[in-house]
Amino acid sequence: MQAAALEKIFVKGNEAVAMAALEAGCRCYFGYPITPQSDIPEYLSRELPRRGGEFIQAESEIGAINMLLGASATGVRAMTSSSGPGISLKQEGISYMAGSELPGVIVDIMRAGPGLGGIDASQADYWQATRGGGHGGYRIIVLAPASVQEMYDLTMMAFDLSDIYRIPAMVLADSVIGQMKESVIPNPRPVTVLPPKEWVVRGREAGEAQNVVKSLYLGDGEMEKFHWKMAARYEELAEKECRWEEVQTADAELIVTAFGSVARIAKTAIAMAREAGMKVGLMRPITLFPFPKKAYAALSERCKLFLDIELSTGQMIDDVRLAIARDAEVAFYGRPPGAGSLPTPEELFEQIRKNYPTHA
Amino acid sequence: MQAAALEKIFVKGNEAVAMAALEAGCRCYFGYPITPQSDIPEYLSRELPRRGGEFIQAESEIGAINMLLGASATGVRAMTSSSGPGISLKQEGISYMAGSELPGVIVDIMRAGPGLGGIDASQADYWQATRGGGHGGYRIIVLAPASVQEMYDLTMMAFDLSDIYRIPAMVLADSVIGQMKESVIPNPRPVTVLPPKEWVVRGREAGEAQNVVKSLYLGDGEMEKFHWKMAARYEELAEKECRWEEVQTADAELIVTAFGSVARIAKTAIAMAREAGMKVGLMRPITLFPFPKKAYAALSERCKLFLDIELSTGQMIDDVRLAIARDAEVAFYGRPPGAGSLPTPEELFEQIRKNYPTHA
Amino acid sequence: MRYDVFFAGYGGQGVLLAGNLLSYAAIHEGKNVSFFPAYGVEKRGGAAMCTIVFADGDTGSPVVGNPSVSVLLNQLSFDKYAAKVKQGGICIVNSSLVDTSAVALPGVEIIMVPMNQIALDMGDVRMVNMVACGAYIEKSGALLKESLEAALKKALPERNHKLIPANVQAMEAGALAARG
Amino acid sequence: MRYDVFFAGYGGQGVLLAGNLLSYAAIHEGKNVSFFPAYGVEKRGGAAMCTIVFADGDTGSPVVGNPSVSVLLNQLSFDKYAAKVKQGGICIVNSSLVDTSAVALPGVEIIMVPMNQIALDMGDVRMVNMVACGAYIEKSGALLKESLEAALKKALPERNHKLIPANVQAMEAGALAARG
Amino acid sequence: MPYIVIDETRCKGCGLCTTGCPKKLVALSDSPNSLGYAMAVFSDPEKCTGCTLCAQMCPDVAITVFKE
Amino acid sequence: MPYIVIDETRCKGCGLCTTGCPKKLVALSDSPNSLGYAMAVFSDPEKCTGCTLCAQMCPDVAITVFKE
Amino acid sequence: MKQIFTRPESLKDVATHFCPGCHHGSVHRLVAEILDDLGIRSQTIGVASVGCSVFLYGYFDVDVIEAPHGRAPAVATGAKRARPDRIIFTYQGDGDLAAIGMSEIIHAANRGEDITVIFVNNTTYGMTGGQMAPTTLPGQKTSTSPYGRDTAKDGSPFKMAELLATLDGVAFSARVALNNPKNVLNARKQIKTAFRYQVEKKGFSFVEALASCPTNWGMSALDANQRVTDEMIPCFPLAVYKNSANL
Amino acid sequence: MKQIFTRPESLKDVATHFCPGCHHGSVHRLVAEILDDLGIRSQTIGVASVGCSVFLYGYFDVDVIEAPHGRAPAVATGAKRARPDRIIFTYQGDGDLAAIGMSEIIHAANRGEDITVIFVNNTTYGMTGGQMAPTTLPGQKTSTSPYGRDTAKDGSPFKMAELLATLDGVAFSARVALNNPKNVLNARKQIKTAFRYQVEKKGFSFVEALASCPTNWGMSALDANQRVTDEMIPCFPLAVYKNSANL
Ligand SMILES: Cc1ncc(C[n+]2csc(CCOP(=O)(O)OP(=O)(O)O)c2C)c(N)n1
Ligand SMILES: Cc1ncc(C[n+]2csc(CCOP(=O)(O)OP(=O)(O)O)c2C)c(N)n1
Ligand code: SF4
Ligand code: SF4
Ligand code: SF4
Ligand code: SF4
Repeated sequence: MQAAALEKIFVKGNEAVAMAALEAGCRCYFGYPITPQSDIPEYLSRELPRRGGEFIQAESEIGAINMLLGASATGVRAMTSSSGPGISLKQEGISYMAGSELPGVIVDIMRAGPGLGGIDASQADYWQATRGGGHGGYRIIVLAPASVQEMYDLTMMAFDLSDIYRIPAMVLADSVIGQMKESVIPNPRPVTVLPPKEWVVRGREAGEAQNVVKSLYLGDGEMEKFHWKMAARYEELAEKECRWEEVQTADAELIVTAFGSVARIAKTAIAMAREAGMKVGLMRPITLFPFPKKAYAALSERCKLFLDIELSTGQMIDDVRLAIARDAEVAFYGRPPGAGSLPTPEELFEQIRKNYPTHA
Repeated sequence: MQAAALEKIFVKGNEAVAMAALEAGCRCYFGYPITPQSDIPEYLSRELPRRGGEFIQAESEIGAINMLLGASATGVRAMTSSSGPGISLKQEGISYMAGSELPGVIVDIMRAGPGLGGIDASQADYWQATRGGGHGGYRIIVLAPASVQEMYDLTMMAFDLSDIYRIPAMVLADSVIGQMKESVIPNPRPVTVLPPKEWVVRGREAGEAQNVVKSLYLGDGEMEKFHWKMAARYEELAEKECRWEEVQTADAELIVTAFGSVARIAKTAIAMAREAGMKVGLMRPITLFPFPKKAYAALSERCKLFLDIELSTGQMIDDVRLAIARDAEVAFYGRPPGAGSLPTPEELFEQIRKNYPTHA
Repeated sequence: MRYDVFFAGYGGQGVLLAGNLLSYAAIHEGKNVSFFPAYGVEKRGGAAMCTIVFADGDTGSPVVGNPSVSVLLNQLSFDKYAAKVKQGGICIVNSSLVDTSAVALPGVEIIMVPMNQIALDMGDVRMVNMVACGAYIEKSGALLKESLEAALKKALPERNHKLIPANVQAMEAGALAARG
Repeated sequence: MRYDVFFAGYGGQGVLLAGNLLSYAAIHEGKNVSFFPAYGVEKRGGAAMCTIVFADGDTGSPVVGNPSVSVLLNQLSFDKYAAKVKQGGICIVNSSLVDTSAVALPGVEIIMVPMNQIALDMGDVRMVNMVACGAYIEKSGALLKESLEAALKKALPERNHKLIPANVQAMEAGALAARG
Repeated sequence: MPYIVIDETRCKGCGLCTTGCPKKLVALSDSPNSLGYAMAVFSDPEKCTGCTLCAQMCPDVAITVFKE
Repeated sequence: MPYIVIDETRCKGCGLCTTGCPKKLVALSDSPNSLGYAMAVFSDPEKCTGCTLCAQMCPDVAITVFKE
Repeated sequence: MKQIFTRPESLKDVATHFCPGCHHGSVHRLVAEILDDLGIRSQTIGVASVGCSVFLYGYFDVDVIEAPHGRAPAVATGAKRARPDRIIFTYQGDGDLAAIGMSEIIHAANRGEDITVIFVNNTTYGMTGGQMAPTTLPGQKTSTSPYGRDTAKDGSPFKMAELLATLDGVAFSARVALNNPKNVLNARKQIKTAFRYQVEKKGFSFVEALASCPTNWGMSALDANQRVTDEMIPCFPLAVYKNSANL
Repeated sequence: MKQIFTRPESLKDVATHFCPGCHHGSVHRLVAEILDDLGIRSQTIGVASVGCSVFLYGYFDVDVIEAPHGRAPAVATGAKRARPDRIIFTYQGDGDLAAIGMSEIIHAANRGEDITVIFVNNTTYGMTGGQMAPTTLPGQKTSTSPYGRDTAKDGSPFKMAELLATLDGVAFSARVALNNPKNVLNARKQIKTAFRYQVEKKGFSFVEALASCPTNWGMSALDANQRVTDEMIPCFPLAVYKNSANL
């Protein structure tokens, strides 16, 4: 691997996203300031113009998502990023992009909500991201990094998956992952075979077919066909693109499941539990949509007890419940954080201890 | 009952919503035109000014939801209505209202999406409505009428529930229910004991406590406390306010489950099935949030096979799966409609026949 | 009893008013009614349809896949919807505008009523929908003529009440034509 | 080995720079590092904190509930975070600003370093964070002084490299003071 | 001699062309075309100057103007 | 004689008051207050006219002006 | 015999869904003619908005992006920045541009995006059935102003051509009408100038076209056309409000 | 001895979180004084926006609604229509009012809502760390315009007081500054006039206050104050742009 030869860099999660976007060939960025993601536009406002790209601080998140729609329709790689309230404002645009089968990358560095909330870590946008906060029934690809390296790698992957499946892709992280710094290998853009973008608007010479990017389906049965086509595409995604990380699940009697920063915290808690002689493992979904259902199902054949931990009062838990075998159980520990308060490994260890099965 | 004395009126579903709002004491309406719900603002633009109320055609759906927020903060009953794209644009405002514990009624007459989609019947906003399309993790009350009478009655109930629980309430219907006309008994506003609105902004005399309507939680542990408080309130809702309709479930060997217009179509299909000797029943959730989990659980103790039918590729089905006993099964028939195409009773009967258990 | 009827035509033919009228008539007879309108993609000038279901009890589905009676006012509607009429059902056709020769509808009674002609003869082609209503009540026996008369008062704005006698005449002419 | 250290102080004390410095030093030694900053409600002038975890393998949790070493630069931080130090851990305190007398920390080694004083003596109170870093490496033995010197080159912008010798001296003074 | 041709299948009978012609050569007919619209008709062709003003007014580009 | 009182606990040492006083009676001190800010101090009280211009400039309403 | 007036090439040879006498058709034709005139059809990307003109792709023989309601200027901005060598125009109604899309049009104009905006002002929401628009005339009855637009509560009609002309980023702004041949010919001229601004990369250009909506005004096409003369033009004066490069 | 200058009653006796020298404090004080002067504190409802002034409720002794970013004019509209007897003011930053909230301010102004808008223009996004705002000066470096605002791509700064004054619905519009005592006293006067418009139910009133943001300008408070004089006022002239009732 040539990656090994690359010098590691020490950067913030948000910066890694911006760097990866550049490496992935992102030509246009459109965004609006909001904490805790403003490092992304700030970085790109410096770097994109230098590389012949376009950076626009849009008038609003609505402006930004629709600029993304317009740029993406011409076939360039483009991206936007925001947090809570801004992501809500983008929902109409995301729905239009989904309805128009447009690729495009949306980064959500979650903050605590609802409403103005606070800038602390939170995972409360899980439903919004995985179920479509917008109208009309669609799904987008959702990737959940748990390290700065993954912020980098998954952002690049988001561009690829989005282009391949013609579905908007979201990188969903919380402010811990966005604000923390780690050493990162700035991997080169992966060699991916991308389908030609034959659908882009481009202006065209006489005789070339008209391309139209739209989400209006008025023909007889057209709308229904669109929905089943997309349902099949989601199936294909589920088949091919599920990603997850398992840690010490082989002999586990309790499997902690968590995504993003919580999974990181849980890892240390699990290490503590192992030291204390408990057989505990970790199941961390990396793709939240497609959700790695089969992997959960397989795990639940062996291990019958899961402990789902989220920085919310519980959202992913429904997906876990729907994925696991019917005789498996899910315990829950929810921790919607507030100002300066985050769960600690010690705290999660306590939860593991409490839930660990005692065999009579 | 005095209701019996009232003369029936023959009105559109959308008009019934507007009339019920007036009867419920709605003082302010804020909206933006969108098919297939424009009858609501049109009706209220005539009637509200006559009754000393305020009608504003806002500059946008974002304007409208925020006017609702402002009006509701002063304590008056107020409402907005929209469809698909407009409801998406309201998500930030809804999240703020939820975060500020503001009541308020939002009507979504669903259209087919995503994107611009079409104005045909659809139930694809189920997830958006029940999971919070906005950021930050909150729930709103969601009522799903299946007749014009229910458009009337549930709209009134939405105002009451919203005031009692300080949670925004949504009336979620599709264009069949919105556009169809039926005879309706214009029931008088129910006598409900409402909690005093001690939290409203009102201007105040010296010495009176300051009231602040906000969703900013920056105190130590404040945000977490807010979330658990709301989680408890959602529990209370689930305990007290679940509503549903069961038809011929007592002896059913197959229970069709559907909401809104589909449930109506299914009723006729079930009648056909019964005529054909099949023991088929209907479970129709009226409150989509709180979802009547216990009722499903109870049914599934007796009947092990459900057939979920939705005007989408499947959203409520997850809630059904999560609610029923582990040994019960859910079959699915999804029908995301398009231009002029709706499932018919004959079509649903065919699905019932196909799924009806054949006892070996 | 549960009755259902499907009306279809193009924009200007008064399909929705006809549906409303039947609805009011059914209400007049103490029935529960559901009236479900639908438009083609283009609201203006495009197709207009409605389904009316009325019953003593629950009306059930507002959507009907195979109507017991369909009243089809133009060729497009006939081509698209005639075949949906239920076995044993009735298809009332505006023979002024519709050529039925290309289609066979076994098990369905086809009633040809030259609605435009009749309406024109009565003095106003816009009364096509009234002729159609008359034909419907005649063939279905689902509603009384008196109920329709009462319904006209409800469905028409006050200022048009002077037209009621003409409309009633058009209905009667429709009924007569349907009787064959 | 997996090391963790928690730094806290108020806005102007260079807490985040100290954390960055330790991170670069650890990277210099080939470790994996996670550096997690946090701010109080008010970004400006409010509290500043950071947690640094470094390890040969996986760094695991970037959040640490009970740090092995905490470096607390002002009273508020001490009052809020001293009690969190792990049993058997070390609490390095800026004794120029912190009065520890009200608190007992059984099982924790408290190291008092008059950081402001030392920094002032070195000529610039802003070097408090360097003094703190020196104290940390001295007591933890987690990183080499040379690594910190190398880190300074990375963490400081080019134009400030001339300050490196002074910073190194401040670190050494901090180390000396911590040695006691 | 200049003349105009009105496309039957496009004319919606709005009559705007009739306001455009300085010579009043275009008028609405009484009988509807296949779309049900009372169509515009061209009369007195010999007076047509080919000024195209009728066509300028037609929102449906139903008029073609011919001239030497 | 008019005079001003500067609230130690509110002064953030921005110095805007020093630009307001026509007599230059307000200046920033060298030593920080409890908030760590170099606080404004009032000198030469006998020259104060009670014009309130220093107070008008203070964004933190830290100055109270007294006058007969 | 030569055809001296015929359908422009950039306009597909199909019937439109517009109501009889609707000026949308006229504006479509003029824009298409200009694309032909300037020989830019093959470079052009249209951005459709939500309103009666939503089927732009069905009529213009150019590639088209369909923007969400009101967002066409943002969509066009994204497209133009991504493909600065293309000619990008938006086509928007008054509800679209002056109500829900106010922010997007003002900001795109202020940034001086190199795009051309065709704004069709018919004082109502056509597609949704005749509700009050930001440009509805004082006193005008619509389905949501049943007692007539009350300027005390609903405000006065927006004069977008004037308003945008005040922004530095705007290079060209004009208001035209389609109610008589003279105005049509002038409209053609202004639309051409607007596109020339873009061709010459001279900045944001804007044309507001006063248009009739016979259907929602509840009038015959001829009466509606007359209303443009009698009521609209007096309120919305026809003029070139800015022509910064004197093209 | 009498206190001839002291904290207004409508301003709570607490320290603010504003940075040293930030003019938000000055504007807060002036608004509070006017509420005292006019004796309307007990009738007043404030509408806070998202920005450094988000803690309005912590400082003003009035009831407060916190609006989403940019939406304060819509929130105020809802509140005013529901309680027309109350005095409603919004307090908004330039990012809030002129970027994300452009549509809401223009439409509320055009409707002539009987509210008072206090607009604090500090040419940057204070709370989020100094990004470019719609009012950032040409050439000004910010965290998202690292090479300086480029009017060719980013547009020119919006002059909101002038822009809004062009709308019929606006009764009063003025721009003030807080950079010297004279301007402070004038600011007080204009803010008072603005509230009097509302008290007398005379329509929408707007005051734009030029303000410093020493922190995000990377300047000392004194230098920042000076920048208001040297750079801001020349670009944003202080004036009363509209005073329709001559109050
Ligand atoms: C977000 C959103 N809100 C509302 C609508 C519904 N809608 C469709 S077209 C339209 C207005 C059309 O009016 P206008 O822009 O004036 O164009 P016209 O039809 O008159 O040409 C509206 C409100 C929508 N599609 N999306
Ligand atoms: C929808 C949304 N987008 C972005 C933000 C983040 N945000 C908070 S304050 C602010 C801008 C503040 O700037 P300004 O309005 O100029 O006020 P100032 O802080 O300078 O007083 C932004 C963008 C938000 N809270 N909500
Ligand atoms: S071309 Fe001129 S003269 Fe001829 S019909 Fe048309 S308008 Fe009249
Ligand atoms: S203007 Fe065109 S559509 Fe209208 S009547 Fe004349 S030819 Fe027909
Ligand atoms: S509704 Fe109005 S704008 Fe729309 S096509 Fe018809 S006339 Fe034209
Ligand atoms: S960041 Fe700027 S606007 Fe905000 S409080 Fe500090 S100086 Fe004032």
